[in-house]
Order: sequence, then C-alpha cells, then structure tokens
Amino acid sequence: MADSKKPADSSRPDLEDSTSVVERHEGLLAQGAAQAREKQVAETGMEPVSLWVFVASAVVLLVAGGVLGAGGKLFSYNPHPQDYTRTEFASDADTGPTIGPILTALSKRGKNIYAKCSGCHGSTGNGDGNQFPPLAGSDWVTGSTERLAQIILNGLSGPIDVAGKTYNGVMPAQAPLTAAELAAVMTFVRNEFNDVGDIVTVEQAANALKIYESRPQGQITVKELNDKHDKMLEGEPVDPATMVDFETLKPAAAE
Amino acid sequence: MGNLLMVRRTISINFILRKPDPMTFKAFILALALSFGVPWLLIIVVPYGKMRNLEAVHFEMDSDGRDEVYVPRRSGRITTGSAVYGANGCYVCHTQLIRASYAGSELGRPDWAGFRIKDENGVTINTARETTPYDYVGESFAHVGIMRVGPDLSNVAGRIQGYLDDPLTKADSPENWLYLHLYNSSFKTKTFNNVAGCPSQTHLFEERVVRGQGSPEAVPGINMDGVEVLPTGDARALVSYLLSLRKDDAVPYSINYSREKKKAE
Amino acid sequence: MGSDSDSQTKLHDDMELRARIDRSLRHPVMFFFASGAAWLAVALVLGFISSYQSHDTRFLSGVGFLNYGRVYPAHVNVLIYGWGCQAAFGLIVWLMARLSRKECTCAGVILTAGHIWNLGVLAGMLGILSGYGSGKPWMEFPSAIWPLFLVSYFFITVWSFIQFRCSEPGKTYVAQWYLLAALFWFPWVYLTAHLFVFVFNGHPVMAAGVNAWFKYALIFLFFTPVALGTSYYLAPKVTGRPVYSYPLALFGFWALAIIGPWAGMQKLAGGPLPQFMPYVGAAATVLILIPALAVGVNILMTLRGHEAEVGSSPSLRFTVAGIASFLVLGLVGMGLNTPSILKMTQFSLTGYGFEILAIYGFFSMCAFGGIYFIVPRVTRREWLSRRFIGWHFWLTIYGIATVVVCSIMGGLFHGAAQEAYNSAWQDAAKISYAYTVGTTVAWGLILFGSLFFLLHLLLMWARLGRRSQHPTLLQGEHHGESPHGPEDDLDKLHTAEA
Amino acid sequence: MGSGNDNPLKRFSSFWLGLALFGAFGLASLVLGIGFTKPGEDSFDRINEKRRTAIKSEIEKAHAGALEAVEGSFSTVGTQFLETAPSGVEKPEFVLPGSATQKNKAAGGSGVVVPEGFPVVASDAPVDPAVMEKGKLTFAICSACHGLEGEGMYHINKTGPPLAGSEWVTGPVANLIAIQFRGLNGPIEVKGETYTPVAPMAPLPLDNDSIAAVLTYIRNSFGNKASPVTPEQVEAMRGELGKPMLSPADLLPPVPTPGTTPN
Repeated sequence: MADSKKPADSSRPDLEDSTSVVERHEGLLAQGAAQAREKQVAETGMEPVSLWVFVASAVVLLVAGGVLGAGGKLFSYNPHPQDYTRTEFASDADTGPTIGPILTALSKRGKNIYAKCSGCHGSTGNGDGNQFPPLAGSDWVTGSTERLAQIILNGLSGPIDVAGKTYNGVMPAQAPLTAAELAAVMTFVRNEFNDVGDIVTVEQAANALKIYESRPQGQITVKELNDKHDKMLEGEPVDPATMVDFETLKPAAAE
Repeated sequence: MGNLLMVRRTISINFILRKPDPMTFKAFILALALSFGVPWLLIIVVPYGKMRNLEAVHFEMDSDGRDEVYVPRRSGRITTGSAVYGANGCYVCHTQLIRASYAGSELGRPDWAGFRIKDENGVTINTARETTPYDYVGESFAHVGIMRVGPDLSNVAGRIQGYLDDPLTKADSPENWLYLHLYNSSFKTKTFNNVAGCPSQTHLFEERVVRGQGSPEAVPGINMDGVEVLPTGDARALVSYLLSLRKDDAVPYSINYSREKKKAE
Repeated sequence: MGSDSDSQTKLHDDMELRARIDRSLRHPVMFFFASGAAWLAVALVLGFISSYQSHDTRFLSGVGFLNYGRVYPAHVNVLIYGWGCQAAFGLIVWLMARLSRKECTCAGVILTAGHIWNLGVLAGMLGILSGYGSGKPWMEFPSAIWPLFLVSYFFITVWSFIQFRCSEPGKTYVAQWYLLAALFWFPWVYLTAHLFVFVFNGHPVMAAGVNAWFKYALIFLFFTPVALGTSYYLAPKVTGRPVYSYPLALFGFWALAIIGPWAGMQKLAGGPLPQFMPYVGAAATVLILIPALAVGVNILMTLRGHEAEVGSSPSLRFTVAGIASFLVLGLVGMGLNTPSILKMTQFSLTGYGFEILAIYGFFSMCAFGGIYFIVPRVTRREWLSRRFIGWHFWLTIYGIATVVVCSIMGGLFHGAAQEAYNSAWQDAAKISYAYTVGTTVAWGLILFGSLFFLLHLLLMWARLGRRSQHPTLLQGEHHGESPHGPEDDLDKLHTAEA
Repeated sequence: MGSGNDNPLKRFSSFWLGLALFGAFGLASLVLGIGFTKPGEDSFDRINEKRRTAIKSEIEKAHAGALEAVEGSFSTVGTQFLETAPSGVEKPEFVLPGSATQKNKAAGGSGVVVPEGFPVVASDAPVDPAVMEKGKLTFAICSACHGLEGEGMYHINKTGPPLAGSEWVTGPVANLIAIQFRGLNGPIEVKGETYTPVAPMAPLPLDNDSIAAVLTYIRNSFGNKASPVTPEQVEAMRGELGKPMLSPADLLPPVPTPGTTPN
C-alpha cells in the first residue's frame, strides 16, 4: 500500500495516482478511501510449474504409497483383518533369562511383591518423610533379618526411629506370605534400596514364618522387636551369585 | 502522464487476457462432484452398508468344540451409559480400542486387552485380543476416543477386579471402586496417593446430610462429617456401562489371530 | 486524451461499484467478524480452562458444568462453529461479492441467518456444558442443532452462489475456485457426516469412522479452501502483482480436491473396520503436502520482491504466517502419518496439535489477514492502532508455535512411552505433564493477543476507527507525528469540498 | 452493471440450483440410507436381535406364571380387609387385642385354666438333648432379663426374677405355658424375695415346639430338675391365648416339691 507522501512511482500503477488527478472524484474518495487506494486484481500469471514442485510431489507420493502399503488389500471391505497373525508381545513376565544369579531371581520377584508396599514407602523406598518411614538407608532394613521379617509379617505399631527421625504410624500386617515371597521381598528391599549384598533364603524365610506363627496375633512393637528378634534368621546362607532357575529357585547349571 | 499510461496498459492487458475460460462452471461442478463423490462412495457409503450387514461369526464344532453364533457376553445399561459417557466427555481422555498388533502395542500390556491366565496344565495362555466389530454391540457410536490421557477402557471391568485385591484400596466391589473413582479419584486408596487423577465428577453424585442410619445406597468409603454421597441415575448408568466393558470371553476360531492358534494348526 | 479520460471514468465507476458492494455488505460482514471474534474469545477462555485442567485435575472439577470432559468439547466446538465458520462466512460473502462484482441484495436475510447460527452456537455450547453433549468429537452440539445450522448456512451462502452465477462471463479468478468449492464442500461434508452418524442406524464403529472423516474433511474441504481463497485474493491484491502461476494454482487446487476427501480415518487404524480405510486416510494426509507445496510456492512467489509490504501490511503479514503454517501442516501431516509413527500419534496429544495448527495456525491466520483487509473497507475507517495489530500478531504467533510444538513433541514422547508396553502406563501419562503446562501458558498468550483483536474489532464496529485516507501500517516513516499520516484528513477533504 | 447475465430469472434459477447442488450428497445419502435402515436377514444385528427377542419372551413367560400367583394373593388380602372385623385376620395363634375373641375369653375369668385331659408327663421322663439345644437357642430372648445362667437381676433393684431354683419354674407346667401365651405383670415373689420387673413379661406366642423346648430347657438347667414339657401340653393350653395379661395372683400356686403332676 502506498503512502501519498511518497513521490509518485511510475513503475507502480495504482489508483491513488489516478484519483489525485481527477478532482471531481474527491467526494467519492471521502466515501471510499480504502477502495480507492486498492490496486486492481491483476490477471493470473502463466509461469509454468517448476520441475521442483513435481519432484517434491513425487517424493510425497512415494511416502504415501508406502503408507498405503500398510493397509493391506485396497477396497476389500472385510472388517476382519486378512492374512494377519498377531505379533505376540513378550512381557517382562515371560522374557529374560530363565537362569541367573539367585540375587537377581529373588529381586525380580520381590519387585512385583513390593508394588503393594510402594503405596506407603514409595516406589523409590524413600517413604513420605512424615508418616511412612523410608526403607532406603534404614537400619531396620539393613540390620538383623529376623527383626525385619517380623515387622513385615506382623505389622508394626507405636513410634519407631528411622534414620534419625521418629515415625508414629501404623503398618498393617502383610501376612499371609509364602516363604518364597517373603524371601523375595526382603532380598529386594535390602538390595534395591540398600547395599547389603546378601540374600534371604527361602529356608530362612520359612523359619521366620515359624516364629511368626508361634507369636500371638497382633502388631508388634519396637520394644518386642529389640528384645526378642534382634538377630539374623537361622538357616544356611547362600552365595548371592549362585545360579538358579528363575521359576523354581533351585540351583541350575549356567548355560 | 506516465502513470496514466501504465494504468491504461494494465486494463488493456486485462482485456486481452480475458479469453474464454477452459474451466466452465458445468465442468467445474462435475469435476468437484466426481472428486468428492468417489471417496464418498468408497470410504463412506459402501463400507457403511457392508458394516450394517455385518456377518455373524460362528463357533464351529471342529475348531471350538461347540456350534453356535458368537454374541459377546455383554450386559448392563449400555445405551444410557454410553450417552452419559459421551455427555461427560470421558472419551476426551479415555480410549476404547485395542489395535491389531500391526498398528499398536496395547496387546502387550498385561491388563488392557485381556489377561494371561494359567490353564489346567499350568501353561500360561494369553487371552488378550484385538477389538472386534462385535465388541460395541448395543451402542450406537463407538467411543474410540481422542487421546490417552487416561488408560484404555476396553477391559476396564476385568481390570477393576484386580484393583480390589490391592490392600490399599477402599472399595469392596467393582461398582464402589468406580463410584470412588468418579467422585474423587484420590479417594480410591487409603493413602489418597493418586498423582494424576481423573477430574472429580461430583455432579454425578448427590451429597446429602445423613439422617438416621444413612442410606444403604450411599457410596461407602467416603468419610465426610455427616454427609453421605449417593450416586445419581447418571452415575449408575455410567458405572453399569463401564462394567460391561470387558474382554474375557473366548472368540470363535475364525477371528482369533493369536500365534498359539496358528501353531496348533 | 479521450481514451485516457474514458479509462479514468471506467476506473472511477469501478471504484464506485466496489464502494457500493462494501457498503451493501457492511452489516453482515461486520456481524460475522465481530461475533466470530467474540466466540473466539469464549473458545480461548474455555481452551485455557481445559488446558489448565489437563495438568491440574482439581481445578474447577467440583463445578459440574466446568468439568474437563465438558469444557474441552465446548472449547473445540465453539472454536470451529463459533469462530471458524463465522469468520469463513464473512470472508466468503465479502470476497464472492467483490470477485463477482455484484452488490449484495439480501443483507437482511444473511444477517437473520447469521443470528440463527449464533443462537445455535450459544445453545450448543450451553448444551455441552450442561451435559447434553452428543459425545461425538466435533459434533458434540446436541443433535437438534445441526439441521438448524444447515438451514442457516444455506441462507447465508446461497446469495454468494447466485452472485457468482450472475456475474459477467469471463475468466474465473483463482480465489473463486476455492470459495466456490468451499461453498459446496461444506454442506456435502456436514450433511453426509450428520446423516450417517445421527440419522442412519449403522454400525457403531462405522459411525466413529465417519466422525473421524468429518474432522479432516471439515479442515481440508472447508477451512483450507476458504483460507487459500482469501490468500489468493490478498497476495495479488495488496502487492498489485499477478498470481505467480496459473498452472500451479490449477495443480494445487485439483490436488486438494482429489486428495482432501480421503483423509481422516487414520484415527481408527488397527480398529475393527476394513483394514485399508485408515491407511487410505493416512496416505491422503501425507499427500496434503502436495497442494500445500503448490499453494505455498505460488503465493510466496507472488509476494517475492514485496518483502517491505509483507512487513508493513497487516493483511499480508498474517497471510504469510498462515501460508507458512499450511506448509508446516503438510510437513507435519507427512511426518505423523507414516505407519511407524502413526502408532504413537494415534492416541496422543499430537492429534490436538495437528488440529490446532490447522484451525488456528493456518485458517485463523489467513482469516485475520482477510479481516484486517476487509474491515477498513466496510466501515470506512482505518484500524486505530498498529500496536494492537502488532501485539495480536506476535502473541498469536508465539502462542500457536508453542501450542503446536508442545502438543506435537509432547505427543510424540507420550506416544512412544505408551508403545513401551513393558513399563507402567502411568509413566507415559507423566511424560506429557510438562508439555501440557507449556500448552496452558501458550493458550494464555493467544487469549491475550485475541483480546486485543476483539477490542480493536469492536471499536471498529462502533465506527470509532480513524478517519483517514491512509492505511494503518505496521511499519512506516516516523516523522515525530503519527506514522499513519495526518489524522482526520478525510474530514478536511469534506470541509474543503463544502 | 445490469447486464444480460443478471436478471431475476437467472437469480431465481440459481437459488434452486444452489439448493439442489448443496443438498446433492445429502439427498443421495438419504436415498441410500433407506437401504441401510434394515440389516440383512443373516447379519449379526438381526441374529442378535432375534436372540434378544427370544430371551425376552422367555423371561416374560416366566414372569407371567409368577404374576398370577401374586395377583391371587393380592385378592385374598383385599378380601380379608374388606371383611372389616379385626377377627377376620385372626388366626388361632394370634388374637388381636380388643377383638371379640379376646373379650369372650376375658369373660371366662382371669385365672389360669387347665383344660381337661391336659397331658401328664412323668417327672423322671428322659430329656431329649436336641430339645435342650433348641431351647437354649430360644432362651437367648429370655436371657435379657433372666440372665444367661437364669440368675435374674437381683442386683439391679431386684427387677428380673431368677429362674435358677425358682419354685415357679419347677412348679406347674400350666403356669409356665400360660405365661408364654399371656405374659405376666406385677411384682412376683420368688425364693422369698419380691421382684418388680421394669416391664411386664411380654407374651411370646411361639410355635408349640419352641415353647416346649425353652420350657424344658429352663426346667432342666441352672440346677433345676423337673419334667420336660411336650408340645402336646403346649397345644392343650392354646385356649389361654388372647386372654388378658396374667398377674401372679392368677397363677396356680407353685407346688413346693418339684416334678409332681400339676392340679
């Protein structure tokens, strides 16, 4: 759009120049200044279509052809897919090695069981810093295994000091657990959030269950734990690197 | 003067170029109707008619051990519930489509499309399956959805049963789980630990001061001082509809695409 | 000199005719633009609320009618039918009258039909918010409203068709192809989709398929041709140059006409309908890059050498932004619809980003260009403030770029995480969090920008614009006084004449 | 500009042409849509529809049978109410207060009447343990006042009279059955202490077996030893039902030696 203050530019035909010559149309100009300033819509140019546009279109067509190829037979209106066999998706549950160190085997199982615990203690084992104590860096987890096992099985009530802070919540009992499950979840919390480096064997866990059954029902307190249970569980320790079958947890030869 | 000449030239060029247009109105409309009509026929009308006359699939004696028409097991207030689902925009965040494995990987998720179960020999069978055209039976519009802000709901009724085993849940039945989820999604668990939740649909519930013993209809697990929460008819229809969304029935051999089946052949 | 004065007379007659056409249309056109802009503000407020809710689910969630599940559909529908369609009607009505060189004789009917359309949008929005939405994306208005829209549409646009039919026979201008095609495509698409979804008792999956097709058909067969028609008018009009290439325009137009109607069903890829249909839709969306390239090259080549005008003229600046968005739309459409990526984008935030890019980045920017050109002509006042226009432009550009980048990038990550079927689905939901926050901020920017636009437009509607012979340009000489030239020079002209 | 191309006729025809072209695909859809309204005979929708119809008619048939029974019972109740007199709904085991039956009975005097031919049970007749079990269960109702061990409520202002060692319990069977049918009011002297119940003992017209069982239970528990009570004895005393509430004066005097035949 031109500005009338500019000197007339002969290369740019526009209405403003012509109207300025015709005095009798000034009134009209007042009515339609914008219309008067408009340029004519010129005729369409006849440049040929550039080769590059065709090349680019051909590339796009190629891509589109590839997309179309994924659609199977064109215009076959069967709503059930033809020649289709489902790709079976391998999930964590049925993949991975079937033989490996017992530490890995137990931790992997323990991770699934820990999903229950993560609601309070958090998926990273840090608790919530207020009501639910952390598991990471807690002496109760890294210390004697019998004590830990009894907390898990019986639940806990009353104040407890964890990592320099007193927590006063109530933990519900997690029993019934099988010995293998207890061993797995204890191994998991001791090694995932802490670096204890040993495993809790199924045999040890079975002994913990015996102690649990001989004790009256009800949540355990810190006092009772420290008085009676501050020791390691009985049972033959097993080297965490022992190769076992993931399914049975029985020793197996490495492949 | 020069300017005037230029103006004249522009106009005369206009007149010279004003040759008859090869694209007449009739040709233009015809071409337009044709370019629109072909896809209109091929991807709207014809498939619409075909799908309207969707053939039933049958269980065959040879392959399935019984001989009957496959009709998905589905019961509940589907029509009303589906309308409530739409009117409250559930489809904005939730989808209802398990894509075939060439188009997506929902089938790989353990609980979205069906479960892995153990048969009597202890062999794990994956019952997960794609959405079939029969899954939306009873609805007038398939709420396929826009985006997955929330999880897919194709198998939500099957999945909720598993949520009830969660020791932290407050719900004692699938209905109550859904009522709690709809009323305030963080009320489902005892820890109120629900980061990205569904917006509260409190307008689907009636809050009422408790008189006497309280209503047996009230949603359990919501503790508010002297106020009980009752699901309205909309909430009941919606929950009934959601509980009809499940993928746990066996489909006939002819629309079962699992590799296990192919192996058996 | 005789022939010169003849041609001058011709020019002045011509100018007089154009002034008469503009005058005959001033009420309907301004009505569509102003009510469209008002609905735009409503849509943006709703968009801001829904976007905020998508990362803070507690926001307003206790208020039934402002629940996310209702605000989001209301936002999208008001944006399309309240702003998009009304802006398109204003543009079609004015451009067709100008291009056919016919005065409008039915302004009253258009205005009445426009009021009915607005009532429909209002009733539809309230219907959605109060829980009577139909639950079908982009068709959420209660089902009583669509026949009303069709009738109202007919009485708004049929006059433009008549004007075209009654115009002087001769060469049809490129913009006219697009506008005429849009006139036909809208009822074809709208009526077909609503009949197949609401009236016929079909298979539910096919109803969903028609609904998915409707979205893309509305974008490619209505908003796109209107925006391109406007651009094909403005670019040569403001620069005074011919459109670069007629064959290229022809190629671009028919490419759109042939490709457009196939797109849309890729939303149901892998679903239980004939397997080829979603992939035909995906392929068509990829192919949209071809008309985008043709149009982009043609219009940008037309503007070549007029960079100063692109910088200074509000209309051209918005048009260039719109055409650039169209090219981006084509590229994004190609990127997002190849089968391996479609898996991820089918149900992620990208779909929203693509729609917003089409409706807001492309169509609305071209429509703003048209509005900045048309309004001074029909009101006979110049835009009041170059600053308002500048703020509107930049806030919208930054906002839309952020929305689109956040939605498309966030959606790709979101989709990739969803495809990782071995990790918990909640992880995928968390990934999109940061991007939804970005989207909210961007909607705030866009809302702020459009408030300037709405205010500016309402002032113009109230005939409070500048009385001047000189257009409001975004760049101009500064002489210490107004950059637009002397104020009120038209009134002085009047006085002198008297 | 009024040229040959722009005339009213052209405008008019263009209007209708526009309408026709705008609606072209809608009209085509409508025409084709008529074909869609009914799915084919062997399509899934029709099969499903037929199946649903069959299930529905089965349910309706089942309902229809049940409905008849319900309707019949409605008419019986209605008829009974229409017969207005409260005695209309009286059954042998229920006598409505204020009804003619009750008035007739009241006219016969307030004392416990032992009917002729009241069955006699030997004091050393064996006690069936199953009856004792049943009686113990029913006694749960009684234990509210009489205590779980029949100790009564001596400490609470001597309200609940004890059953353990009570001469009334081991006394005439007719007294005990009558109390079950008529209730008992007023202070009563048991083991030399006067007990004043806070509320009268309400009549508890259970079926014969239950009454017999609970009475057998109290007569043979808490250190008591007396003859069991048979359902026949209870049946024989049915005439007491509907008479006004007993006072201790209406009862037959307890016989100090347990186990003897009443009367």
